[in-house]
Formats: sequence, C-alpha cells, structure tokens
Amino acid sequence: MNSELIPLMVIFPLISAILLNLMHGKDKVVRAYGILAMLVVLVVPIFASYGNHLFGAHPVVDTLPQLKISLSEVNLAIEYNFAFLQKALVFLLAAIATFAVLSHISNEKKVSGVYLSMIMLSIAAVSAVVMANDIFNMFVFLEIMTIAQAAIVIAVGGVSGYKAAFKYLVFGGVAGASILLGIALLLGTFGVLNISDLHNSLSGNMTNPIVLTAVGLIVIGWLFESGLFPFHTIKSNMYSAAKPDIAALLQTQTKIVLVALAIVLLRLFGGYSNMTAVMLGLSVGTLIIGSVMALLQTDFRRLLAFTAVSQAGLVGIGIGLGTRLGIAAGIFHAINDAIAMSLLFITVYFIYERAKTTEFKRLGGLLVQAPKLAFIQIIGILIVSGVPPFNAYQSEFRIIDATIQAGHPELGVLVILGTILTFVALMKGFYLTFLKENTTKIALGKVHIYNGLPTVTYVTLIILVIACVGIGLFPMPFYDRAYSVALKILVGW
Amino acid sequence: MNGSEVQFWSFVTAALLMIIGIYAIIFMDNIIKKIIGVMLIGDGVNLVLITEGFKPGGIVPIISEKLYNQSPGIFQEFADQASYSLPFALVLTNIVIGASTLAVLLGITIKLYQHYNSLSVHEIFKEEKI
Amino acid sequence: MINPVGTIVIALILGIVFGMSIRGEYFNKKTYATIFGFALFIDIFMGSFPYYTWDIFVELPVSGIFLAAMVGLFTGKAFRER
Amino acid sequence: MKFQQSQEMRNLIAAIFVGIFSYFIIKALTDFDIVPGVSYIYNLRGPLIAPNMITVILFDWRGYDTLGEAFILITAVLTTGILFGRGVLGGDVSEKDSTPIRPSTIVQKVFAAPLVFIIVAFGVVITLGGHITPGGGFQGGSVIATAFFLSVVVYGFKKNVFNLSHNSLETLEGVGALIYLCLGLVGLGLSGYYLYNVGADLYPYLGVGDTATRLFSYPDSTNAGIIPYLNIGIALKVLSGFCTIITVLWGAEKK
Repeated sequence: MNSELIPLMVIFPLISAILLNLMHGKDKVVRAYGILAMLVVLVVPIFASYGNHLFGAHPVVDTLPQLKISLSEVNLAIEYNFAFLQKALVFLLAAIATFAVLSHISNEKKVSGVYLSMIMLSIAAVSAVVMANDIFNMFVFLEIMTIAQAAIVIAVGGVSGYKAAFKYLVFGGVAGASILLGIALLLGTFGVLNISDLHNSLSGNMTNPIVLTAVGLIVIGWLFESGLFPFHTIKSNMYSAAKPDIAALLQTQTKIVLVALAIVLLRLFGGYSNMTAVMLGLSVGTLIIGSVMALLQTDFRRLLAFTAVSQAGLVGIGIGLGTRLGIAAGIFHAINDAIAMSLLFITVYFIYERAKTTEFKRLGGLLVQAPKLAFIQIIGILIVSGVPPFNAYQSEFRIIDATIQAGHPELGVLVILGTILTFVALMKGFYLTFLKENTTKIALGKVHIYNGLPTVTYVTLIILVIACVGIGLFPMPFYDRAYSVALKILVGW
Repeated sequence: MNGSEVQFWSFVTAALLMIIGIYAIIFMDNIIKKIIGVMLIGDGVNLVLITEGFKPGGIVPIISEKLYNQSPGIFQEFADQASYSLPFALVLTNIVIGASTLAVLLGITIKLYQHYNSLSVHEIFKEEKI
Repeated sequence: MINPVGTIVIALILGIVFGMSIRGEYFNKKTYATIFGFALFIDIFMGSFPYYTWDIFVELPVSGIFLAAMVGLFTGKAFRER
Repeated sequence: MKFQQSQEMRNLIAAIFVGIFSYFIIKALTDFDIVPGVSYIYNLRGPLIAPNMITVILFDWRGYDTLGEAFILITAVLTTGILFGRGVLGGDVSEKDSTPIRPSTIVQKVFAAPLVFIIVAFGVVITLGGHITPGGGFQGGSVIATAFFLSVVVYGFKKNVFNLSHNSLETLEGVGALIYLCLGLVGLGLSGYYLYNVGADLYPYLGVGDTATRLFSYPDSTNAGIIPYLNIGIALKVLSGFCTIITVLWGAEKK
C-alpha cells in the first residue's frame, strides 16, 4: 500500500517555504501565494489515503546471519505511516497554522515572506515527526522544528524574544543530542533504525542496561520537546515571547509532538513500567507547577503560556498512565486542548494588537469596549476548565476516569485540583482585563477593540468555538479512534 | 593498541566530551562558553556514532574497481571487510545540525551583546524570574 | 553522472557560474602565473582523482574535472569583464 | 525566587544531575557490544548503485534524511537573516555594514586571489566525484564556501573577490534546494516513491551504436542515477548557506 500523497504533506510546505523566502519583499505575491499554499496544506491530508510510504522504494529485505539481528526481515528505507491519528493531528496542525497565517496576512501592513516560510517549515517538520516511522528521521525533523520555532519568536524582535530563543536553542541542542545519543545506543545494540523493527528487536531485551540508558536519554528529549517539568519555563517563555496568534500555533505543535513522541516511546519501551512512572510523575508535577505559576503571573500572555504548559502536563498524565483508557484519553485531550488553548491565545491576540500590551496593571475595563470578545473569552475559559457541554470536559473526565481505573484515585484528585487552579488563574486574567476599573487610562478609550478587528480573525474564533462544541457534543467518533490507537500501541502496531 | 582497545578509549573520550559539555553549560557564566558546551556535547555524540561504525581491521566503505570487477553482482567479500557505513552517514547529518545551531546561537549572542554590552549570563538574565 | 564527458561539462558550467561572480581587480599577470603554476601542479598531483578517466583519445594523467573547472572559472571571469 | 538564589539551588541540583549522567553514560559506553545491523545490507547491496557506500546511504537509502538536513541549514540561514533584520515583523531593518577593511600582509594579498580560484575548482572536483571517492555535496560546498571566507577575511567584506550579493546567494540556495526537491518529485511521478533513484542505465535504451557506447563508457560500470545531481544541488545550497551566514554575521554592527 503506497499512497503518493503522503510525502506531499511534508514536501509541499518545504517547497512553499523556499518559494516564500524567494518572494520576500513582493507584498502582493506573498499574500496570494500564502493563502494558496495554506489551502493546499489543508486539503492534502484530507485526500491522502491511509497507508505507508517508502522513500526511495526500498522494500523489506530478509536478514542474513552476519547482521546479528534476531529479526527475520528488516526495513531498509525510511517509512511513513499514515492512519487516522496522523490524519487528525496533521489536519489539526494545518488548520491552526492556516489561522495563524491568515491572521498574519490580514493584520500586518507589510507581510514578511521569511516569517511565513518559517511557519511553513515548522508545519512540515511537525507533520514529518507525526508520520515518521523511522527514529532518526524523526530526530532530524525535530531539530528543524526547534530552529524554526526559535526563528518565529526571534522575528517578533526585542530582547525578550532573543533571550527566550537563546535558552530554547541551548536546551534544544542538549535535548537533541540526548535523543541522538539514545538513538546511537539503540543503533549500536540492535542495528536498526526503523521503529517497527526496533519494537520487535526490543521485545526480548528488556533488561539490557544500555537500553535503559537509551530510554532515559530519549525521555529527557521528550520532556524538552513537550515542555514538561524541568523545561516548563523554557516553553512558557517561548509562548509569551511570540505573538499570541503564533503562540497558538506553537502550543499546538508542542502538544502534537508530545503525542507523537510519547507514542514512539510507548511503542518502543512500553514494557518498562519505570519509564511510564517517570513520565507520569513529571506530568503531574508539570500540571501542578504550571497552574500555580499561571496564578502568579502579571501578564496575560505569560498566564496563558503557563496554562498551556500545565495542560500539556494533563495530556502527559493520560499517556503516562500507560493503560488503554489513559492513552486514549490523553490523545483525545491533546487534540481538544490544542483547539481550546488556541481560542484563548487568539482572544489575547486581539487585546495585544489593540492595546500593544498584555500586562494586567495597564489593562482593565475592556468589557464596555469589547463585549463580544469578553463573551468569547469566557467561553474559552469554560472550555479549558472542563465545563460540560464542551470538548475538554469529555477528555478531562475520561482522564480522571482512567486514573481511577488504573488504581490511582489520588491522581484524579490532583487533576481536579489542577483544573480548578487553571480556572482560577484564567478567571483572574479575565477579571483584570475586562471587569476591573481601568486606572491607567491607556489609549484604549479611543480604540474600540472589537470594532477594529478584521473579520478573518473573528471568523477564526467562531470556527474554533464551533469545533469545541461539536466535539463536546459528539465525542464518540474521535474518542473511539483514539481508543483504537491506544489498543494498537499496547498490542502491536 | 589493537582495534577493540581503540574503540573502548574512543567511547571513553566521547563520554568525557559530553560530560565536559554538560559541565560547561551548567556552570559556566560566559555565553560563548555555554555555546561551546553545546557543541562539545554534539561532538561527543558524533564520536559515539563514528566509533560504532568502526570495525577492527575493516576497510573504508568505498568499493575499489579491483574488488568490484572481482566479484560482479555479489559483494559478499566487500561487505565482510567494510566498516559499518550507516553511522557515518548519520554523523554527516548531525554535523550539519550542529553547524546550523551554532550559527543561530552565535547570531543571538551578537544581538544580546549589542544590547547588554556583556556576555555574562548573570548580567543578561538578571531580571528573569524563575 | 553517466560518463566523464558529462562530468566535465557540468564542471565547466559550475566553473562559469562561479567565475561570473569574481571581481577582476585583484588579478594581474603575476597572479595568473601563480594560478597556472599551482593548478598544473595540483592537477598532476591529483592524477585521475575522482576516477573519471578520459580514455577516448589518450590516457592523460590529469584530473579532467579540475582542469574543466579551472577553464570554466577563467571563461566566466572573461565573460564578466567583457 | 530571584535569580541569584535560584542559581545556587540550581547548581546543587545540576551537580547531582551531572554526576548521575556521567555514571550512566560511561557505564553504557564502556560495555557496548556493537551489532552491524542494516549497515551490512547497505554494504552488500550498495555497490550496485555507486561505489561510495556513505554517499549511497546519504542520497539513496536515506536520501530523505539528507533532505531534512539540507532544510535545517536553510532554516538556520533564514533565522540568522531574521536576527539581523531581514523579514522581521513590521518591515525589514537593514543594518549598515560598518566593518573596517583590515590591513593584510602582502603575502595574503598576493596569494589569496589565486587560492580562491584553486579552492573553487577543487570544491567542484569533490562535489562531482562524491559518489566514487570520499566527498560529495556537503564537503564540496563547504570547500567552496572556504574560498569565500578566505577572501572575506583577507580583503574585507565590501571588496572581497566574489561579487555575491545577499539576494543572489538566497537565489542560489533556493535553486539548490529546489533541485533536490524536484528530483525527488520526479521519482514520485515516475514510480510513486519519493526520492526514487531514477537514473537507470539510459544508454541501452537510446539505441546508439557501438562507438557511442564506448564513447560514453562509464569507468566504474555502475550507474549512480540521480545521486550526482543531488550532490550538485546540495553543494549549491550548502555553499550559499554558509556564505549567507558569514555575510550576515560579518555585517553585524559593532557598538
């Protein structure tokens, strides 16, 4: 089964990135091509059929005695898998990226081709990470993603962006080296790079100390790429230094990479109960620390950044449980939360664009000027906090259910606590922005927040709310697929 | 030293490089030294990969015309002698990754230096809250 | 690259591309003499280095690609100066 | 927690972490039993494609990794450009080049220009011989970029031997990457597999006579297919990427 559209999901954004960079400076061409390219990026994952793609057409080969591999046959080429989960994640990424690109095109006076090309590169990289069935290929595209995300933050300008990007790249370099060392150890021990082959080789070698080291190293890389506990400040700095509409894209990418890498980890080392325990513990830590840190912030963007990080911890809890219910709920929550947090980030983007600041001490009393925005934001807060008719409720409920089923009801209590803390933090942000009396009389008096907004971004918000309500009312088609993915991870790919 | 000893000490060197790199990243105050630390870790990993490709008594994985004409079609002899070539290819990839990261990091360093007139981490990240 | 001729043609093209972008102001008779001396030395030293041997007329012990690239560089530079 | 306090605590934690890390790394690396794995199959089947196994792995078996690698370099080049004002939000900021031309010795001045010629030619040789001898696009491109560095270091940026503007370097880089991507697309179109090595032995199908076959005889009797062309694309991209980075970093204003 070879679907020809699968590589295009990565190749087309790469071609677009180069073309957009070459077009930089020609404003109208960049605008037109940007919209066209995003349409193609959106359409390709819908029409691609499920299956595998072999790069370079090198099929499976029988092994020889000289290989010292215990498998009967190995894959020679790089392979891409494309199934429902990959389709959903790539489409989600494409949709949020489309909103980001459209918001950039419609709001900026002068469109930057280089900036759009960076967005394209990050889309391509994340899509590749999601689909790759080859551990080294995954590493290469993770590195592209790291540098492209740093570039997106740098493009905003200003020292805080440089500092965030510097930290991100230094730690990204260490995390990348850590993943690569893990890969090198696995390659030296088993001689294969394909994930399915590694899974088969590993199943009999669970006590090898070299493999244990490799597990530790790759888990460190996973923690960095998904912004979990020891690295939570780095990711949240990135989110708060980026423009809020791009921060929506960045946090979506983080959650997608979290899920993709966690699936690889579970497929390879699912037998190590210690690994899932570490993943679970650090995720719980991230949830609690992230939501407490969110409460302490004095800037709306930073508050949202820490909320996004703590929600990533919630996803990590689901996956770290290691049970079918937990993994399914975790994957489901990753998708739901990416949508919901994007909604919140885009509402803050409105405030940032008009007021040029998101610090609480300079904001206030916006309810009079922007009642519709306030309404949408309160909906967003309810969604993220897991209130019933919306999608995050469905997944958070299932995560708590999974913790109880797995025999850790205390974790369920912690999840509820974290959710409450998130709600309080977000409501604090809402109060200080919309309800509190505006004491500083910042220039908002003249600018009408809602009225000046481009309709494109407004429509984006409506679409996101509709998506949240839709998934919230009809969760089963999504959850069932996530459950079958979880079954596949645990039983065999 | 015979082949396997070379391999052993090469691995030890790689481990030391990585440890020195980690040390530099965590304890050094100068930004440039931190960047050197990142690069040292990358080099250590490269050395691990190269040493994995090393085969005691092996030949370079490039087939000569003589060997090719000797056994047209079946290259069993060559494959038995040649070093393991996959890690070398991975190293090439990682070298480029390291160079790219280095370029961006140095660029950011220039920018930070222009703003703060200092390369000290204490100076630059002073206002940063944890 | 299917044959030595193709390689030499491509080396020539690449040489012309880079030669087109070279400024002329640093070159006089002395530098040209240095270049030719060096190039001849390196060429003979390399022998048939990338193993594309030119065996149509006569076996030349020089690297055809290197020679072609040099010729291309000079041609490109001449193009630019005209 | 303020920065100073947190530093002390962090250092303590970090020291423990470094200790544990060192222990595990040394332990893992010192008792390591290496398995040849797929490398053996690559060595066994590779000579059918091209003589240099590493090039075969880089551009045929795992050519897609090399594509990713090329794009890392492109991303880094663009990011450096963004850092120094090209493509930042709210319009480009151009920094003026205020670097002084450094005085060079007479030896540098006399030998730099000839060396540039020879290094470029040598880089072309390495690029084109990549599938037969040690070398290839990355190495050849870096060698050619060295010529650029040399002339920048000796003559200063404004008056260096190469007259390559930022825009032409960008175009060259784009062309190099597009060569790679489009050769991959050719394989996708012809066979359905991206980066399929298209260049099968064409001459038997051309119907040329015996003389022509001898005229085009290929010394190593294997056919590398698209690998040399991929090498050329990569070389263009790498050389222009490195040149752009040095251009941008060199132009950074000193304060």
